[in-house]
Formats: sequence, structure tokens, C-alpha cells
Amino acid sequence: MRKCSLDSINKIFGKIAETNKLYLPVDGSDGVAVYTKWEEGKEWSNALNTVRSPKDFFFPQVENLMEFKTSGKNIELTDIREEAEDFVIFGVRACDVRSFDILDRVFLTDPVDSFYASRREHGVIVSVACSKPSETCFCQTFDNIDATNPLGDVTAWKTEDSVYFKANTEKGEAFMKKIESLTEECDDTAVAAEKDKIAAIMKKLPLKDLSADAFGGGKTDTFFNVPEWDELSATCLGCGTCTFVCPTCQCYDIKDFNTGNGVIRYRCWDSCMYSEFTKMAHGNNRLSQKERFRQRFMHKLVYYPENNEGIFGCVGCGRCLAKCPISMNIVKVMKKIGGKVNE
Amino acid sequence: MQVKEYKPLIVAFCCNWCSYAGADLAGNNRLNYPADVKIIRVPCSCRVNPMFILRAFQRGADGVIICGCHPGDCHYTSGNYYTRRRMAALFSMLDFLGIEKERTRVEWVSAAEGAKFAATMNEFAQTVASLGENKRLEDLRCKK
Amino acid sequence: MNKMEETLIPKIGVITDVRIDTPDIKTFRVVTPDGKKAFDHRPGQCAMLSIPGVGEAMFSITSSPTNTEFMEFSIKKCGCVTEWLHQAEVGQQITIRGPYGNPFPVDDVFAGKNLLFIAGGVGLAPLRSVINYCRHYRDRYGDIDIVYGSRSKDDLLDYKEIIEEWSNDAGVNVHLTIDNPQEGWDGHVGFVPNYVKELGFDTNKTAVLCGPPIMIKFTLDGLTSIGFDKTQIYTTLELRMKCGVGKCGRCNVGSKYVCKDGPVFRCDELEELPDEY
Amino acid sequence: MQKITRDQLVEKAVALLSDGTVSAVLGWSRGEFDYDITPAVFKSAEEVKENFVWNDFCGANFSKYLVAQTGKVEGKILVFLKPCDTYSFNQLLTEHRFDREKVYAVGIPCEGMADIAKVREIVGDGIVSIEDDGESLKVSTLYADAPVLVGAKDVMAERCVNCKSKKHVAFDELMGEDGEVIESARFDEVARLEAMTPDERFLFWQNELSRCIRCNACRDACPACTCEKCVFDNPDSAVENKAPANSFEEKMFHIIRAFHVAGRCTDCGECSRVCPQNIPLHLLNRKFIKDINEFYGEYQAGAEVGSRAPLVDYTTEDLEPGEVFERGDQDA
Repeated sequence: MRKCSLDSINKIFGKIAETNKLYLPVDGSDGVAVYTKWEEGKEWSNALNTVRSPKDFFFPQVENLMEFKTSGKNIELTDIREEAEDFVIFGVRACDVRSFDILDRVFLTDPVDSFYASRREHGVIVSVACSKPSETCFCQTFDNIDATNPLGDVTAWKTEDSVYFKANTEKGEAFMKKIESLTEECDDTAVAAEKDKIAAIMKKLPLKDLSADAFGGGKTDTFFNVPEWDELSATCLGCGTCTFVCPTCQCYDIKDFNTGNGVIRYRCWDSCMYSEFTKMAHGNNRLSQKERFRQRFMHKLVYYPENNEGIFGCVGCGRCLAKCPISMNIVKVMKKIGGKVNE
Repeated sequence: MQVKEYKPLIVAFCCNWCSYAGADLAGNNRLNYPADVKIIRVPCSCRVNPMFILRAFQRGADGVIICGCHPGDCHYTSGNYYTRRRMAALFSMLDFLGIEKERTRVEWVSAAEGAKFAATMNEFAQTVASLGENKRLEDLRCKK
Repeated sequence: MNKMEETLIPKIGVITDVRIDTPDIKTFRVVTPDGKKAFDHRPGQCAMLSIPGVGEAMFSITSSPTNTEFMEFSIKKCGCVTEWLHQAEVGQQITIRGPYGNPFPVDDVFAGKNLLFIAGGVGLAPLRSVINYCRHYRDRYGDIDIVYGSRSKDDLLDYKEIIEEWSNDAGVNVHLTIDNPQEGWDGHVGFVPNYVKELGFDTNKTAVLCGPPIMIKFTLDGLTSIGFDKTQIYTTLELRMKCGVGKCGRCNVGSKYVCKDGPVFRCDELEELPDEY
Repeated sequence: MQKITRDQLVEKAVALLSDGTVSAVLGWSRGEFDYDITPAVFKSAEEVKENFVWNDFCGANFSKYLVAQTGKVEGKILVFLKPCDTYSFNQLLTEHRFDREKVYAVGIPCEGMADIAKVREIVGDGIVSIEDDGESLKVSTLYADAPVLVGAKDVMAERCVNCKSKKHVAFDELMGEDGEVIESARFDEVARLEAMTPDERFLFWQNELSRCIRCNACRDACPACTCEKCVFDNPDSAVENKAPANSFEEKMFHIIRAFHVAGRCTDCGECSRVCPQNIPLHLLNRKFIKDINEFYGEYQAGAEVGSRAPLVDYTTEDLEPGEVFERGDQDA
């Protein structure tokens, strides 16, 4: 374990930025943290998390896949893929680190999505423990997410005056090597104390008792036709906020953009909440908002675990709790239709 | 190396009944106006949806002008009155977003005003040329 | 850069033949620009065809895998991609990627069985691939019955092939029907589900169904009422798809992705899925 | 600090449900915390008694829900309308978007709604409870030893600080006292932007709109956006690009969105409330309202049913689009 003083963290950022693009949460003009490319003068935000999740780094909202030129009856296809550059994402919280694993299980299973894979390979994730979890946090509901000791290539802890680092992977070791001269070896007393502090707060969180035990693979029949879906979805606006701020939502659309002198085929995030998500020439298999609403939650709580050894498609980051225009969210759904709070 | 002279691309939406005929007349009378004015014929100036204007900019236009019958002379009685209100609101909004207001214009050109059509286009092209390329409403994907 | 294979990046294909089957269905023959088959496939699998700037869509491969020279797609005009394809001429290039989905279990489950194919309208398209595969390896299968219905005589897909080839094969029985009486038609008139019940097949068969959702529903009821078990019946589904490989999330029904886990499902498997297809 | 209490509203809802006047109630439903309130359709008096809430976080405008819900509910539906909601209500009626006969509208006074983001700015994260303490809110957090008192005025949502009217323009029944139309300062921010140079304005909007994630919440929450099929959802429109692929797409979406509601927007402020990225979208709408007022005379959408929206109206004496800027120049 190594540490540096909080005052000198910008030196570390400077060191990393010499060779890699470095992204970290920085407070924007409206005071809200956004993952921003670090440069001299940018300060690491104190905010718990960003509104937009870091899934963008591996699965950007818009990404060009290929280009076409057409002349007469002929089509010329250009593969525009480029190897991603090495980059570092700094300050990722435990929930978001976990979300990468959930995305990996989609994009890195055969056939591997090369766009995603390339960025994943070149990205180094420096996670940081959550010193001040918020009331909307419920990562404890899910297995393998530890806000006191997040995963990632490197784990960091930020205390009052210092930042501590521990490498977890080979990529992480390389990262540590790079910042070696700016950090000093230390024992883990301070980190242990920080962990205890966080653990104590976690025990006080209002959603600490939320349980997902009622859900999981093979529960389709249990939940699909419960009448509560009507009530829960009655006022859903059908916007895509929850899916777009969600770190694990991975549905996408592939569209063509005609530039006037060629066609760019791009992919962009899509939302199962949108009315035309499943619309086909011959009709739509999800006609009402209730069905679309149900799909989103069933996917996270039942379908995804069924295909992925019981792992839920939610990491409890609380973004949808904070951002849904009508404050409808996965916690309300879980409580209403299944997971009564463990008393 | 010779520097290519910058010639703005102008999209002119012309109503079928007055301005398009005006453009025709300008042509028949051999009046000069820039070749980079691309005329799109519309049934009435009020057919021009704000989206058309934005899309023209997206596709590389540096200026967009809408020409219709003089107020009171609309083939459909009142179409151009609506154009007048809509475009006033839209242009003001574009200006609000910091997009150069000189890039958009509405002119009333009757079928008999070939000379006015040519003069308007010359003058508009010059104005837009002095602003340079449209950068604030461009779509880089379309500029490759 | 040593580029990885990317399934989303298609190959170029050329339309080498366009056959007008019915007023709204055309069959397109597609090969690569150097005249070869774009890829191998199994009966019942699909391919993504696209026209840059228009869109990409999933189509079942109509030709049999035993055809090693080209692929065929029977396509009904019903959306923007299909409309565009319908006005395409021979020589037009398109893009093609695949094969996607799981095939019919022709080599294990179907082997040695009597087969009953039931199709409605353009639903014959995915079945034609299986039927021709089974006809090619005729000795591996028992009797083959084909029930095929359409709105009218003119809407029967592959009519020529059915009459000239399928009907003449030994052990292959073709039963055609159209919805309403029509001049020049002396065959059966009536809807497919009823016709199936009228024909009253022996239940020692494996049935394969494809057609409009309403036809599938009633035919399934019909088959079970004459004693078929749902494990004996296979069908193939269609949902909106974008990626074709179970990632984009569109064709997700329950824990299954139709593009990857389907489109071929056994009817008892289908029953386990939520009713959203 | 609302003048009317939850109990009064519950009592009203229960009475109307019990006597059969209405068969459903559109109201605010209790959340996990004290601020995450969900609009809900209550079907029984028990549900109302158990889950109905009324506090400083009941900002959602119910008018738009009537379009869908009046079609789903047998009999009448009770809707509680704050003064600003009644304007949207009228505007939708003007556009024949729902059947007035199927609605029982109860006007309720509103003292302004709180913005949870503003509360967070003061007290920080980890809000576990918020109690209404008359003129202030008593906020307990995970990290403060004692509850923090924040002035209700200090955390009031922007749209409520600049409230345009406390007067109800539509109701079947009014609870409490009706207020007056207010001379608000709502156009000040627009004027401030107008006074900037075009370059400054461009940078301002570039920065704001670049945050857009195209979640469509602004459109979906907007009571004026009730098209059956939005142009941005229509693959045939050639603009259904779904994603903010670049700055052009961002601008196009927001210009068109605002333009489509120009003259019909009642300035209810839902667009800015729901924006997950805090883009001040209401400024675009207000710019249109301000312009329309200046160009064609004062007009408040929804003030009365049946009024003709300025952009579907004209006079022969209207100013020319070119004159718009001359006016501006004179002002400057």
C-alpha cells in the first residue's frame, strides 16, 4: 500500500496525464460532478458520484461503427475501427466498478464486441472508497460490492489529508509504478480506520435492509403477471432518464446517418422505455408503457441473473432514485412487488 | 498554392407562386446572382418548417433565405402571414443561441420582381460571405 | 492494428437474381462480389441484410444449406428496408452478416421422424430452407407433410417449386389451401388451422409451424386438440433486432434473446417465456 | 409551509371517492424519502389515506396525465391542480386533448415548491428526513449531528421563485383562497442573456446543451408536448437520430422542442425540473414567450380556454422577421 498527501494529488494526476488520458469527476459549471479529462487547474470533485455513469468510457452514448460510400449499385465499406488509446478513469465508486463487470458479461461474451473490448483493454480503473455514501445508495443489497473496498485495477481511499493506493491487477501494478516517486510506502492502519468509518455509515443508510432475495433467475412466472405493475407504471413518462443514467443499461440501437456524401453507421444508447424500441413493420410486442416498464425491471432483477449465475443487473448506485422525473425507481419496484424489507 | 476563394452556400426556399417565378424571371432576364444559391421550391413559404432551416445548415448551408409572396398576396390567402410570425420567432431564437442572425432572412419577392430576386441574392450572398463559414450550426459529419 | 473479427461489420453481397413470387413477395439471390456464398448456415438461421442509409433488418435464409452456391431470401414488402429491396435490381450491392440464431434440430431431433410442416403466407420462407434440406437428405427422414395456406392463389410463395418439385417427391404430401374461393383454384379453401384439423394428422410426427402470430396460435391449439404434444411442435419467432448477437436488448423476451436463443423454439420452451412475442 | 394541509386534501379526495363523484384520484404518492414523490392514480379511499402526500416536493404537474388517464378511468377522475397547473390544464383543453367532462378539478393553493438540489447544496448529501417547520424545512442528514433548518424561500425551485400566477384559471372547486397573477421577474434571466454578445450567448448555450443526454424527459414531461407521435420518434422524419451525436444534434433537438411548444407553452417549468442534467431549458421557452409578448402583444397560454395561440394567428400589420433585430438594437 502506498500513499500521498491530498494536497499533492494533482501532481499524481499530472504524472499520469503525461502518458495517458486521465478522466476523473470534476465539478461542472452547475456544481454537478462530471467525468472530465484532467488538465492543469481541474480539481477532483468531492461529490459522491457523477450523474452520468462512467459506462460512457467503454460504451459511449454515440459511436461510429463503420462508413459506407455508395456509387450506382456498388457499396464500399470502410472499417473505421481504431485501437483505443490507453486511458485512466480515476475515482470510480464501488457500484460503478461493479457495473463494468455486468457490461463485460454482455459485450465480452462470444461474439466479443470489439469496440467495447478495445476500450476495456486500454482502460485502467482507479476506484475510490465511498467516504460519504448518500441516502440513495443501496449497493449493499447486491453481492460483491463493497463500498469500503471497491474493486478495479487500483483501489484508492481518500481520507481527510491523504490518498492511499493499492494495486489489484497487473494494470494496477503498472499504474503504481508510474506514480511510485510521488507516493510513499505505508501500512494499512489509516485505511482500516477509513474502512471502519465507512462501514459504520453503511449501517445507517436508510436502504440498508433492502433485499433482492425474492428476485433472481427463474422467477419470471412469479413476477411477470403481478397486478402491481399497473400501479407502478401508471405515471411513467416513458422517457429514457433511468436507462441513460444507469451504469448497467446496455441496450443500443444501430442507425445510419446519411451525411450527403456517404453513410455513417453508428450505434447509440437506446431505451426499453421508448415506445418504438420493439416496433417492427408488423407491429409492436410491447404496446403499453406498463410492458416496457416491466421489461426494464424484470431484466435487471430476473432475466439478467438467470443468464449470469444469479448476478443482478443493478449495482445500487442510486442514480435512478435521484433522477427519475417522477421518482419511480427500482427500489420502489423491489419493495412493492417482492423484496419486502428484511425486518 | 492558390487559396480557394470562399463562396458561401446559400439555400433559398422559394414559394412556388411568387418567388420561384421571380427567380425564373431573373434567369430569363439574364440577371446574375451567385451560382451557389440553391433554390428549393416549396408550395408556400409557410411550408418551411424550422427543421428545414436547421437541416439546411446541418448539410452545409452557410445562409438560409426564405422567399414568399408579399404579405397580402399569398396564393393561399394567409400562408405568408404565418411564415412571418414563425420566422420572426425562430430567427430570434437562433440569435438567442448565439447563431449569427445575418445567416437567416425572409424576403418577399413577387413573380414580377426578377430584379429584386437577383439583387436580394447578391446582397445576401455578400452578407453571408462576410460572415465566413457557418461554424455554429454545422454538423462535422456532413463536412467530410 | 490487428483487427478483431467484428460481427457488426457486414460483408458486401450482390443481388444476382430477383424472382417475383407474389404481388408483395420477392425472392432475392445473394452472393459475395466474387460470386461465392457469403457464409454457411443451418436450416432456420437468419442473416442481417442492410442497405446503407436505409437500415438493417433480419431475414430468414430461405435457401437450403445444401445449396453451396448462393443464398436466397424471400422478402415481403412491409417496411422501409423491404420496400427498398423490392425496387432493387440485379447487380445491386447490399450488405450481409450472419448467420444468426439457432437452427432447426434437423440432424438430431428430426432425424428419422415423420415431419409435418405448416406455413401461412410468407411464413413459408423460413420453412423452405428446412423442407429442401430434408428433401435433399430424403432417406434420413420419414414421411413429409406440408400444409401451406395463403390469402389467395397469387399469394402462394414458391408455387412453381411446390407444384413441380415438392409434390412429385416420393413420400412428400403437399396440402395447399387459400383463404377465399378464387377462380381457377380447385384446391382446398379455408384457413390453415381448420385445414390442419380437417386433415387430422397422425400424432407420430414432429410439426414445424410458421406464419402470422394469429395463425400460429390457432394452429397450435388445433394440433394439441388432435393429440400433438407441445414438445413435438417447433416454431420460429420474429422480433425487432439490431445486433443479431444478443447484446442490443431489443429481442429480449424473458431471459431469452430471440436472435441468439431463437428464432427456433420448441413450443413447450415458448410457453415458459412471458407472453411478449 | 403549504397553506393547505395533507389532511384537508385527503379528506376531500376520500369524500369525492365515497360519494361517487369521482372514481379515481390523481395525486402525489409517498416515496422512500420525504422528497421523492411519485404521481399516482389512487383508486380507493384506503390507498389515499395510506399513501397520499402533500408537501413542498409535490411539484409534478398532473395536467398531462389527464390525456391518458381520462381514457383509462371509468367515470370522473379527481385532479388536484396548483395554480400553474391550471394553465396547462386549460391549454390542453384548448387543444382538445382530453374530455373536460371526465375530470373533477380541485384547485389548491401553492406557496411554492422546494428544489431538492437546492436543499442538497445547503445541507449536503445523505438526507434522511425533511420536516416542514412552518417557514423552514428541518433537514436531518447522515452527516450532521443535529437537523439543519433551511428557509423554505432559500430552497424554492426557480420556477416558484419566479411564479407567474397564484390565480387558478380552471377548477370545479377551489380549496383555500385564490391568489392573483403576479408581476414576476421571470424574464430577467432571458434579458440578461439577450444583453450578452452573440459569442457569449453561444458559449453559454454550447456549455449548457452539451450536457444533454437526449433522455427526452423534457419532452415527455411537457404538458404541451402531447403529439401522438413525436417527430423525434418517427423514423421517417429523417431527424430521429436518437442521440446527441454532436453539438448540432443537441441544438436542433432543443430548438425544435421549444419551437413546437412556442405560443402554447404555459411556462410551467416542468422541462427544467425533470432535466437530469440541470439544463435551464425553461429559458428557451421563456425566450419565445418574451418575444411573442413583445412582438404580438401580451399572451399567456392557458389563461383562457379557446384562445388562439400566437403562432397560429396573425395580423396584417405584424413586424417583419428582419425587424426583430432592429427592435433589439434599439433597446440596446
